[in-house]
Amino acid sequence: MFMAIANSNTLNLERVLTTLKSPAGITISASIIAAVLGAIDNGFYVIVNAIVTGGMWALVAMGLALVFGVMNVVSFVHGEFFMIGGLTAYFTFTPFSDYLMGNPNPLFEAVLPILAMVASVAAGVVVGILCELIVFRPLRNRTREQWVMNSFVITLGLSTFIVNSSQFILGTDFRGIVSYWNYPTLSFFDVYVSFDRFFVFILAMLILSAFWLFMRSSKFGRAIRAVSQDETGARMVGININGIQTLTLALSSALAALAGACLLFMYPAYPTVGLGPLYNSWFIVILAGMGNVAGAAVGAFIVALLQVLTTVYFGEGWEYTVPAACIILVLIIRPSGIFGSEVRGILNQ
Amino acid sequence: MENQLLLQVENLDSGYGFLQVLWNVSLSVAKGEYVCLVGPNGAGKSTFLKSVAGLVSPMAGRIDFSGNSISRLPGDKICRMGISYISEELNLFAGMTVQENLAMGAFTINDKRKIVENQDFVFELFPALKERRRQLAGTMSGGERKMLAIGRGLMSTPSLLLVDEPSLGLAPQTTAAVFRALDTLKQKEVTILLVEQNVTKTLQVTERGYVLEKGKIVLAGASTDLIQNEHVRKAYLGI
Amino acid sequence: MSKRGRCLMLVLAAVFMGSMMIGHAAAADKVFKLGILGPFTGPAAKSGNEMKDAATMAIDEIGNKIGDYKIELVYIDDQSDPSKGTNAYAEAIERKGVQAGILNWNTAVTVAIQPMLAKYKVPHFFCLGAGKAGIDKWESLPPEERYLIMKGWPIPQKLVVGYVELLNDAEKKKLWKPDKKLAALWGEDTDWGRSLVGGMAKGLKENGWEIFTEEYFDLKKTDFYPYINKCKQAGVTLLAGSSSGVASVSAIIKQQHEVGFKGLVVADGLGWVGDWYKMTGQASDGVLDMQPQLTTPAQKDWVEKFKNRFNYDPSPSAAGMAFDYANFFVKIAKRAIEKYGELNSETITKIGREEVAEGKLTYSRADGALMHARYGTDAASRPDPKISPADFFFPVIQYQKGNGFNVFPEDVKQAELMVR
Amino acid sequence: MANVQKIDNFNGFQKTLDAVCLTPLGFFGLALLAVLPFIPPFNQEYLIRWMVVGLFMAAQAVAFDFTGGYINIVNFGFAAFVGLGAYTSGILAARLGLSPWFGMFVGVLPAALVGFLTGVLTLRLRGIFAAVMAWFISLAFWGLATKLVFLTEGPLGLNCPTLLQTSSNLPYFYIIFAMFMVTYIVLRRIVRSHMGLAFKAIGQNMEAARTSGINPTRYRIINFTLSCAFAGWLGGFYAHYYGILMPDVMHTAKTIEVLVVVYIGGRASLWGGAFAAIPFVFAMEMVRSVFSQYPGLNLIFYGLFLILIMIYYPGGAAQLYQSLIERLKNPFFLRLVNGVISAPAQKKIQASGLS
Repeated sequence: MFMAIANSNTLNLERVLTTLKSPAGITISASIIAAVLGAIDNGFYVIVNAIVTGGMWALVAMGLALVFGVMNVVSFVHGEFFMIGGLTAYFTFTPFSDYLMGNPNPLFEAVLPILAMVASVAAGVVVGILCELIVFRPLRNRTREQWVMNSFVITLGLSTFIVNSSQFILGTDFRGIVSYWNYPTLSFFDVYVSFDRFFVFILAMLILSAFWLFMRSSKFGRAIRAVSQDETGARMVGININGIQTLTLALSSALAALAGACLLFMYPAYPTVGLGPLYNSWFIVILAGMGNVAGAAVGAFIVALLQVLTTVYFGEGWEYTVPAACIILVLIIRPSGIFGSEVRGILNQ
Repeated sequence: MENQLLLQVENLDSGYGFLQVLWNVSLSVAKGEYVCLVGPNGAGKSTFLKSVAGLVSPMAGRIDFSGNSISRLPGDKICRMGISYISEELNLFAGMTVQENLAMGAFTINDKRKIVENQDFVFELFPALKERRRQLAGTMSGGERKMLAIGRGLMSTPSLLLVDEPSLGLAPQTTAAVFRALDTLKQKEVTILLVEQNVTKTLQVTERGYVLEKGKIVLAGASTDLIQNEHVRKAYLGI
Repeated sequence: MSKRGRCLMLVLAAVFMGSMMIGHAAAADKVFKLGILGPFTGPAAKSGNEMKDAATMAIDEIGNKIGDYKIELVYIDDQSDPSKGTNAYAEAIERKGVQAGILNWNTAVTVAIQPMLAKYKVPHFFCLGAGKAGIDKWESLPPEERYLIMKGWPIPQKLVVGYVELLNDAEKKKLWKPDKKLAALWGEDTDWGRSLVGGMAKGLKENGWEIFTEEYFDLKKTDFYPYINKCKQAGVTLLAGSSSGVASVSAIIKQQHEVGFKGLVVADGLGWVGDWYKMTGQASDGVLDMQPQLTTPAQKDWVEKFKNRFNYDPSPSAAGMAFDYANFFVKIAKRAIEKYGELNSETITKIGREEVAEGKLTYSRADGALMHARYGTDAASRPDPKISPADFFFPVIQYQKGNGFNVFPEDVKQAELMVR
Repeated sequence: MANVQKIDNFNGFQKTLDAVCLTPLGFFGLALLAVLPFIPPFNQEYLIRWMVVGLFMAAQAVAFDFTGGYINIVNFGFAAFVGLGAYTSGILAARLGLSPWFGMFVGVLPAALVGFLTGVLTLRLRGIFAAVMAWFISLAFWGLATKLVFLTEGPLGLNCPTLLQTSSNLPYFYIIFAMFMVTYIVLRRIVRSHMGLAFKAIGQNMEAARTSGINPTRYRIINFTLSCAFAGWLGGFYAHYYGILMPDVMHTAKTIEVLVVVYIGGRASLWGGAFAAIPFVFAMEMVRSVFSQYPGLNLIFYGLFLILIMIYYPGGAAQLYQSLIERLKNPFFLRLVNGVISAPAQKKIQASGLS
């Protein structure tokens, strides 16, 4: 649907109306109305929290949607990339941060968190490439039969392996930080957002836009989309499938690792930290439509809003049950998700 | 055939897993030729093209292209060597626009000017595509999709075009348009290997032909001869 | 399958069968095997490993010997799962010859192992799984089948009265006059969180507090912005709760600070983990907790030793108490040798029932107890430890700059309660 | 199966085997298992306990594979159905004093009902949607079990009365052995019947099945409901064996445990998962026990093992077995592994072309 809007130069009324009447339009409008009503009832924080949290989840969920769409892997190891990102950021940030305690340097203080994030992106890329080369490629070369389930079980194995290796090597410590920046909390309309959260939100938006541009206009971004839409066709036009798969996994794990690094102030890195982000992103991906990357970005905000409203009206601890029930309802009406699934061919498996 | 051989297939055995489809198939295409491979449904024509295009790995035999063996190469490498395969299923990128599909066809080309040139050529060949350049490939009609597939295949400046069943499922007028386009390509000295079930039409337009039955080549020769052949007339032309 | 494959299979099968047989002969004489039960993997692994390390350190310090018995520790990983825990424990008893066990974390495991203990007649001490279900199970067993001699942690309801008394006291002394007595309660959704916060709610209600909301969340949850905002909007003046997950408890402390919550914050369980200040920073200033502090020279010594060996800050509750309890067990074992001349399940059970459960044998500061004045139980409180300022006791503390100061009760007070 | 011997006149033994759907080899294996608790070294309590766990896993694997292997729908919420049965039975026993023996059967009802509703809602669609939906339903039920404390005690743990007043594992071994056999025989007989042929057809190619006059949705719903019903029944055993229920019994991790066993055993065989379960549980426990000084190492091995087996032997034990018996030439062995099949059954198989 977003493609359709993006592709139409003339945005006429009729088209707007059709868009509004489509399931996606209805869901988005309903979400906006729900957000506004919630905000009127409870305060502006409902909207702010939904947007800020949604931006963070979008990073994780997009990677998951990408892996599903391009590689047809139902990944349960995505949360571990999140953890690896958090760990890398922690080990990059803390020593320098401790050093800065003794030797204050405002410029370095401002830049250091960004360095930590860059480091974790690098770590994510490396881990993604390793996973592809050591695990997924041998399986792909061996057999493509029952690929979805085989690769799914492999990701379960990978996840167990990474979680427990990390615990074995680094222990069970919670490796967290107080905050990246010691800047004052921002406030507007009686809503307070720490600088960290604000920065992470802006960063998430930037990455989302960059990613969007990359996927739409760059040669390799297009190639990734091509592989997800028709793998044989992609091979026919000379795209190296193995290369694209590697690129995809590297990108997706880098996104997850970046999210892990960005959220270190909220999600300290410890072996099993990845489960929450993993479940959340699966919620998003399924709600938005399996493998629909752009949909996942929008879905992230919807799920975040659902969870905020759940906390407000049902209380803590219902954040799986109530959204799960809502998603069940959506899926009953529209099984392929709100924005539809772009992935073809493998869904029968 | 004093012409230089572009594609030479010798004693090819091919198939899927345990299921062998082709037995000892030999075929050659010279530069600039317009050759067809005809035969009934299930004879293995598509499997043959897929084997050449590197989408199915051959069990035995040789496939040489411009003097290099390509029988063990993956599909993308073969495409880079200059073979364009237009499959029966078309394998278009349904979520991309016509223009994006064409751009993907030129994935192997880095020269921007060359891409524009090729695209202009395709639009010239199929003016309908130009009008619909912003439309999503998945929303187009069968004929347009077929044209797009051929157009996409041409974008990589191939020296050999493998076309699988261009007339399948098309209205007669559209079929005619597709064949006209192939004819134009022939004029421009593009080498074409065409696979078809529509034997009459095919033999009328091509120069040389092979007849494939049950995975084996049963006849070969100039198209004009084949069309006169007793077996061909009985089995395919219903005469 | 290739020949090599077949050989491999045969070898594997042989190894498998062999290893089943070997277990039998493992128990040599004059060796005593002590099981350390806890969740060493999975979501509660942090606490489990602290207990494991502390107990290991305690037994190492006595040279792995009690009398002329060599002590071997057997770690039993329950993975926070009652069925897996019971399987692992049963195997440890039968195959590895574990003769007694100490510690544990989850109440469900506390419940599930009790019938199994009775079956093997193996005594177990000091379960830290605090929930009431553990006691219910204990009471449902006939006395001769109660092989859980003493728990390590009383049911949380018994402890939380401290907070309520502090609030009453503060009001009386005009230290704090809340605009309205409206409390929001939170807790991890486990036996621990539910019993403790449930007890808190009861105590607060009895003292004129209105409960705005009482909510329980997943142990891993770290996003509390909506919850805190909601409470703030409603004019809540007391934000109280408990979680043993340092990620969630530090998140709640940081986020209430960020959101600008005004009032008193109780975060019971922050002290469960040693290095919490690294994660909360100054947001923890003014937060109330009920955890023993590591402040005396002896305690600081111990922290130093622990850090040197395991490279992390031990928590007073998980590591500290596990250390004390391991030493308490050593005392029990010594007593068993002294009285019966032998160290085995039977003598330890006897000592446990005759002396520990009756309150005759305790472990106190004089013996080297680090965290509490005296560990012990008696007929009135068993299997829970006895609570009183002279025994097992938690003062209410308030954190300032990463240190806790006792603010209640009066006789141990180090600082006056401060309210933002 | 390839080398089926056709015999019209059965002796009693063969008739029995045919009725319980076992090959002679399978029969001897099970007979051995039945007396195993008396054979050293397996007569130790902890090993019997492991066998109970293994058999419970085996029975679950059979019920899981009945759906996953035959109609190609991975029930990703399987544990929730087990948990539904367990909680129903546990609550009835703990709150109303209903006998656990009876409660176990009552537990079938909610599991089957929820399974049926899930099926009605999703099974007209492609498999992956049913899997996803089942997952969400399991999450919802897991949340409910956690939150409805007045009913389930939530994470405080529901104390359920045990089936027997004994602390010996041996009676439980035979109870779960019997439950496993019932699960296996019932589901195996269904798989062998006309309905089973329909399942296989649907699993292999839904469109083809539809064109040949099978109503896929109906058969899939029947299949799914049956599998869930058995899951609920087995849940009752869990509740009254361990005596305590926590919401985590419904957790996705529990589904994954079963799924892994089924995949290691080999899909679409029913016996593969069951065969793999006990050795798997034993191996896991052994590794854990041997490396108990290094907690977590066992799980590292587990992860590695899973990756390797999926890359290099995705067909699992059943694939291994098939490749082994294909080489058998000796008629005695052939008979041992293939057994005999009744003439009507033989005819059916030939007619369906699905041999």
